[in-house]
Amino acid sequence: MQGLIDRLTALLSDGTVARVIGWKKGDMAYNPEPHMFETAESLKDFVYDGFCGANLSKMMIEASKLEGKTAVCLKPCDTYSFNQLIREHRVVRENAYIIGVGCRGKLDIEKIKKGNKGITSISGTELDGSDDIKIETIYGDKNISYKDALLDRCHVCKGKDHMIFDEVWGESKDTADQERFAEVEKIEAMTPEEKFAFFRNELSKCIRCNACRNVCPACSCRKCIFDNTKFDAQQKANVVSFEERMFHIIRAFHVAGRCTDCGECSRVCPEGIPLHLFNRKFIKDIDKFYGEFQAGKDPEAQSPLTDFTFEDIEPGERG
Amino acid sequence: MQRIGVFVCHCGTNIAATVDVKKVVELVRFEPGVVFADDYMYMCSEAGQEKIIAAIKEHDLTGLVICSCSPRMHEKTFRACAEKAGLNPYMVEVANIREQCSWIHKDREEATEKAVILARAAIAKVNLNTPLQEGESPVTKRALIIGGGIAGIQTALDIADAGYEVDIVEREPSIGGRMSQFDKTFPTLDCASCILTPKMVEVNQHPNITLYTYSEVEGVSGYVGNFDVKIRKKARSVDMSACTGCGECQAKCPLGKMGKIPSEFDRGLRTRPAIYMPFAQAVPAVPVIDRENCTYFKTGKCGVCAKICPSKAVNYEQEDEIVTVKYGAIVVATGFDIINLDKFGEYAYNESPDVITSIELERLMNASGPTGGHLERMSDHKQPKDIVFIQCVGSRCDDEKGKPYCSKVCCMYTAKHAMLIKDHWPDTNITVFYIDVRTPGKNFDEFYRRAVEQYHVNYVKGQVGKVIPQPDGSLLVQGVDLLDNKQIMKKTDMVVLAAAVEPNKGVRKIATMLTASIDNNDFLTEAHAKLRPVESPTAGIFLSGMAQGPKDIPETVSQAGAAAVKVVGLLAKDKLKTNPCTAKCDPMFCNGCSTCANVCPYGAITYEDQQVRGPGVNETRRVAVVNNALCQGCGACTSACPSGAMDLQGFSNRQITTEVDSICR
Amino acid sequence: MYKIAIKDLNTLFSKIAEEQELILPIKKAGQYNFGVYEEGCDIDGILTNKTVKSGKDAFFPQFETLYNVRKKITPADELENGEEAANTKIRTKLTIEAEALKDKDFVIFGMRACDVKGVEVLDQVFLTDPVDNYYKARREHGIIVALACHEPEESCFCTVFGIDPADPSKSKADVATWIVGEELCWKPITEKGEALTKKIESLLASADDSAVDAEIANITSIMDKLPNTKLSLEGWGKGKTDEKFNSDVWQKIYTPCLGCGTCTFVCPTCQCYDIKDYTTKDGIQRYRCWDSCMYSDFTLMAGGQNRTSQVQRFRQRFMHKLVYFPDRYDMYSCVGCGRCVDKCPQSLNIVKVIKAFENEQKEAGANV
Amino acid sequence: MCNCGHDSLVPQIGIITGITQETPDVKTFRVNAPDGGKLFEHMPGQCAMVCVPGVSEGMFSITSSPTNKEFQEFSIKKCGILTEQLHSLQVGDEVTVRGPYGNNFPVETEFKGKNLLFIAGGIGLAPLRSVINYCLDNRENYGRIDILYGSRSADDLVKLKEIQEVWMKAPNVNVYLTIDREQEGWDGHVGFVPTYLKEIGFSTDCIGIVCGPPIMIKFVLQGLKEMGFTDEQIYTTLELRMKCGIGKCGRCNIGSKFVCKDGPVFRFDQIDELPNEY
Repeated sequence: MQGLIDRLTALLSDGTVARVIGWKKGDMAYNPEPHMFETAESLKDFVYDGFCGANLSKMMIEASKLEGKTAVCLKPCDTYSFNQLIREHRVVRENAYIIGVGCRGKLDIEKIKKGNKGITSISGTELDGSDDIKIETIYGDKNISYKDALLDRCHVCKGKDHMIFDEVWGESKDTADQERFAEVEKIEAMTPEEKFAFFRNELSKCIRCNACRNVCPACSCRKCIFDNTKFDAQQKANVVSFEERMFHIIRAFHVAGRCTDCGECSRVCPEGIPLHLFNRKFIKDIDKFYGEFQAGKDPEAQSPLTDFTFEDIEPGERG
Repeated sequence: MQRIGVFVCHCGTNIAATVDVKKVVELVRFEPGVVFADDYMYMCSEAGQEKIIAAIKEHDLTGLVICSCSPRMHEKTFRACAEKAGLNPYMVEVANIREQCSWIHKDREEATEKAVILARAAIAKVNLNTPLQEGESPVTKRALIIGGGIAGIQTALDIADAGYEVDIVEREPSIGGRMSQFDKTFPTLDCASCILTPKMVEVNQHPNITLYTYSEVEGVSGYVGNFDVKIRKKARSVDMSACTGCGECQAKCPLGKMGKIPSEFDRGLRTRPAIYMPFAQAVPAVPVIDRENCTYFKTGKCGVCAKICPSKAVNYEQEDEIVTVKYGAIVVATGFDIINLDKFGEYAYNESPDVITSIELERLMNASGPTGGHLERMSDHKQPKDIVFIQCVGSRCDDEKGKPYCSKVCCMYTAKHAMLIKDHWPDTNITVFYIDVRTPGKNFDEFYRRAVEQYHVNYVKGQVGKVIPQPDGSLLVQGVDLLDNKQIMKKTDMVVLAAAVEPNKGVRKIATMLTASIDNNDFLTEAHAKLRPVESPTAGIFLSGMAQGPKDIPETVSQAGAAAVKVVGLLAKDKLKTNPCTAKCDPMFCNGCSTCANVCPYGAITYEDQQVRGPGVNETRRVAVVNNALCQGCGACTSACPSGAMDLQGFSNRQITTEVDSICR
Repeated sequence: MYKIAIKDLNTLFSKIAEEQELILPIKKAGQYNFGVYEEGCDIDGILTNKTVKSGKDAFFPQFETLYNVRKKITPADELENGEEAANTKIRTKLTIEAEALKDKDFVIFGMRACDVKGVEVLDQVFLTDPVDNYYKARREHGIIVALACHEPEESCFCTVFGIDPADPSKSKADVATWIVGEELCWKPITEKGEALTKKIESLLASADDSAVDAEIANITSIMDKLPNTKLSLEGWGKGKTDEKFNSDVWQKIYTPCLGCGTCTFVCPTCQCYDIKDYTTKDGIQRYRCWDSCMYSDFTLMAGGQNRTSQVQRFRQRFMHKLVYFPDRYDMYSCVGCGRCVDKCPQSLNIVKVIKAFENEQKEAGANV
Repeated sequence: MCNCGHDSLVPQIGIITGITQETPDVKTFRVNAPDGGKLFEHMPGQCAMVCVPGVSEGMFSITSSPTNKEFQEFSIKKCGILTEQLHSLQVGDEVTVRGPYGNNFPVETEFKGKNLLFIAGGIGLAPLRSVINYCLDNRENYGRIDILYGSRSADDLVKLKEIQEVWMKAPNVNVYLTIDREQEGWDGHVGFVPTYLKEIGFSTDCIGIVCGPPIMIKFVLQGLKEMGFTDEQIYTTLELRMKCGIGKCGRCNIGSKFVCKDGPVFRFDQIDELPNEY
């Protein structure tokens, strides 16, 4: 990590970049926060470890409007989001200096906390850390394997390659050890009643905090239609239970074909709703109906849902 | 809130027999905004319209809802009526209580309830309507015809005769198209070139017509009244102004004698030199050098044509030239070809030279054709004594290898071929295998009956399963006679296949450039199959000839005329009214993400950096801008826009959700 | 003091639920949240796990109807004599049907001392003039059975606000309970608590008051070891508006804030609400729902004012908790429950805010 | 504080008994209880929540004076979804009203016996009209009254008829009207309110009461201070987004003060103490 800090310090000092978007040390063992560092001196608080799960690409929407270049630390999966934002003209590539940071999967603190209350320190979570992490709590210490504490999304890792970068720091690892669409298939296999019950159970927990939307790099609208008084979609609570489901379904439609499957929605949901399932179902269907497509892989590629082509079948025709 | 008048039409008994019109009036009277409601026997009639106008004035109405037939029928009528009374025409909504209600319901109560619901939705929408103003755009008084076959020629002549300038772009070295390949035409049996050549000459000499032969349309931008078209004039390697068309070069071209280059015009039944005119009557009568095959272009050696050309017209240095021309209207007359028969191996087309297509037969019977008009087998140059015609090869075909449609012309030209052959060689035995014989057309059935009754052509209802070339040079035809319900095994000398027609391969590219829609078979789609058959849904694009669907020559010529009239009607206008129901971007909410531009089929959306001011916002940012003249109001952008910044005027998101809400209420 | 074996809790709960609504933490789709007890609901682990949302919903639900407006459209010719029909032919008459107030008792089990303190904060807002009757009715009918913390977590810092998580009998609860070994100790505090206890007495055994002393001592010592319980509130509170409002620390720390409402919705004291209309088939339903000062449209007016930037909204929330509320009601409106610490998607929270100001002060001190 | 029955959040039905088109975008609505009479009693400067059910609810200042015993009036400018709906209503239509909310101008305390200077711009006259009419109806309690009122154009002057026929004719009242730009048929003063204020040059022996667009308030305040007015001598009324009207929903606070409950009327020295967030 010191190597990364040194490199960032050099970039700031020689004027290559005017600021750095990275993670700042938290006040606990596991809560670093996304941060914009503006001085070399402030980088002393920079941290990069297993808890730096946040996808920083969305912060570049605002940062790329600022004077000068911004260095941004992106993990392999974050670079897909960045590419998608380029495609949608939401970030200016030239104003970004992308440090592709290595990744060996990110940790799910909720998994660690299960049975480990009163955590005082966690060690071994750095990129070059051990296969086991050591958890110290006021109720006792424990070792668990890094792999067992991974975020669910890391088990379907899209790969260790950065899709876009100016330089790469650190080794990455493809942590995929599960079938990407296995969860979706499990739901597809349910009867309609079971599906309905499953989603009702999950979505009834929704508190409409909008964290999923606000963290989502595809939800980059200046003004979300759900916040816009111009439309009657604006709701902060669910008058009827129909709406709590509609919010997430409409959101899934809005990001369809643009969602890179970064998994931030599920990571931030305070109620642990597996929101990524909606998006992943869409991805699976798009793959099936339009051919394999990974949003954010190539910003120049045609997108199956939002690019008109003359090969598109006219309505009412066979095919 | 609007002051809305609701007018419910009986449409005689069309509506009133199923919908309780009086009850609809009573129920909608209490909808928000409604201040007046009435019914009448025929709302679209003079008297009905007077009623509307009177009510607008008396009740100070600001919006109208007409519950009547489909808006396709009378929306224009009622809008004009509102305008007469001083109301903006876009403050009128039509609730379709006929096609979508009275005609499809039997139960009076149900139909009445639905009529009320439809009226409510329209009322809810009118409450949110705002007056819209039509814009204006100028018209370039010049038309472009893509394709120089009989369809293009006729359209061009009609437009040019009306006094407007017309350009024809033809891909081949000469105009004339398919018709120039034909021998005789049905049902009159007059000679195709005798009636076509004068038209070709007329085109060439018409002061209002410019020909771009051996040229292709490369790009189209703009919109109705104002198209910019890029035309690539491919290098002929022959100076058009110097060439006298003497033909020396063709005669002396060494490749001509080697017989290696099949003639496209003669469907490969003979060969041509590398410098050539496709046929004798070609217009313009200027040869081109086929650079792919020309020895000079391949090796830098030869140069015979340049040396012998008396007028020094051959120019190897010539380059493709691109011109950009402005047009007000574009006619697509790209014509047809016959399908590739590779998938129909059972007919042995690729195996035996004596299995030919009808178009090849046309060339074989043509006096200027490869055999000088003498019908002979290509294998042994013997005159066939027995000929089998197979109909519907690839037409009316359910599976993937053929086409689902009827090619329309085959029944007639086969009868023509049979009679022509019998005329020349009466003892030829002719059998025609057919599914149905289709002869709807003036004098068509009489023509067909002549073949059967006078010429004793043997028509067999049934399909041919296989054609097997025999060692003795004959062909064995295995078929079935459905009427007699028996297998047929028949030896014959020649098999003629009535291969299905299909749109010219180039039409897909052209349609893409023009944003004109095509159907699954690549035929161009009409704006309305019945009421607007020669117009494309894209404004300013017109359809002529086979590009729109199978048709024979008289039909092609009449459609060409119809397209010409539509073009003239457009060019006669100095300004065009633009549809105000176009998309509009609210820069406050626009993300600048380009999604709308990516889904727009008309290229109507561009992006520009704009100063955006609003509550809490004052910055320059990338926002979508809609070109109102290009926008067709299809709404693709409004549904693709994630933030709801794009709205279709007259059909805004709010208006539509309000309609839905009021229906679901 | 009474006690009941923890394994018999289900019996206790169904006994309580027989007579009145019982609200308690329920495990649903992997998360713990307060909900209405029904036969067969999952109460596994509810005694030791923190709920995602506090129990404030029981008194101030996320969504509640205030009243319904019915519209009656009357044709002009049917209007009563003397009623003016104006220039329209019809008139809309409105009637208002207020939503009935809560009129039945209910029990809420399992609130912690911090949650109960949260209710006390809500009381300040809703029970001062003009009284919010919807809230008041629920408050009067609600019987709070508080549960002493058994395994405080590292995010907890209620003691900073003078709350004793080990002894809920010091809170405004009606009944205090403790987990002692395999038993739950039960101590009624108020009259309401006594009455409830009476109803279930048959299931309880009596216990000595001293039974819980060891547990209280244990929890107190655990609290001492937790990282955030040493937090200092110096410089916050009444009258600190100028000093804190104008600090440049806000600008330095707010950037990660997503402007989502997670912290406000899991908070036991956040009480901002919105009032909205919902058009139904037969009228208009006017409801109130939780709102969040973090949302960009919270204060937005047609002219664009005010609190237009996220830093202003971020500042508002913490100023409200730590300065404005003390100014107005003489108490902090943070209870140190740690939910925002656990749940903020960006790991930003009130503890970090307080620490950031503390550091700033230290650095400023060092520079002088 | 409020005389609603069930709860302060439940409104009463108000019936519109009169509508006056004041300017192209301002209408004054007269509201009565369904069975006649006033909905409630109020003091000058207080507001009420007026709602078109199904659309939304908004806080509007009560324009009529409490001395009017027959009805309440609201002068409302068309500027958003709610106000547009209000403008489309007709006499006989019903709305819902709750209130009165907030504090009032201290007409019975600080203002009593003093000279008063009212300075208003555009629709800013709406809250001041209530005070002016209250003072005129209790003329003996107040000293000299100066009214300086300006608008974009002559057509945008609200309540012009009342100004000309009542206020201008009242004893010891001076009315100064101005419009921003020259206009045909206008022979009065032309120029912005703050400029006109300096031109007239009022003496400081009075209380200033200011209401109008924020930019006007800013420059009027500057002008008054240059003339020697102190913060304690100047009052205004603030407006922020409000939902509940009773200091609970959490929107309209400036620091620890709620505009709906502790305001909307503030003396400038009180505003100075608040954080700059309005």
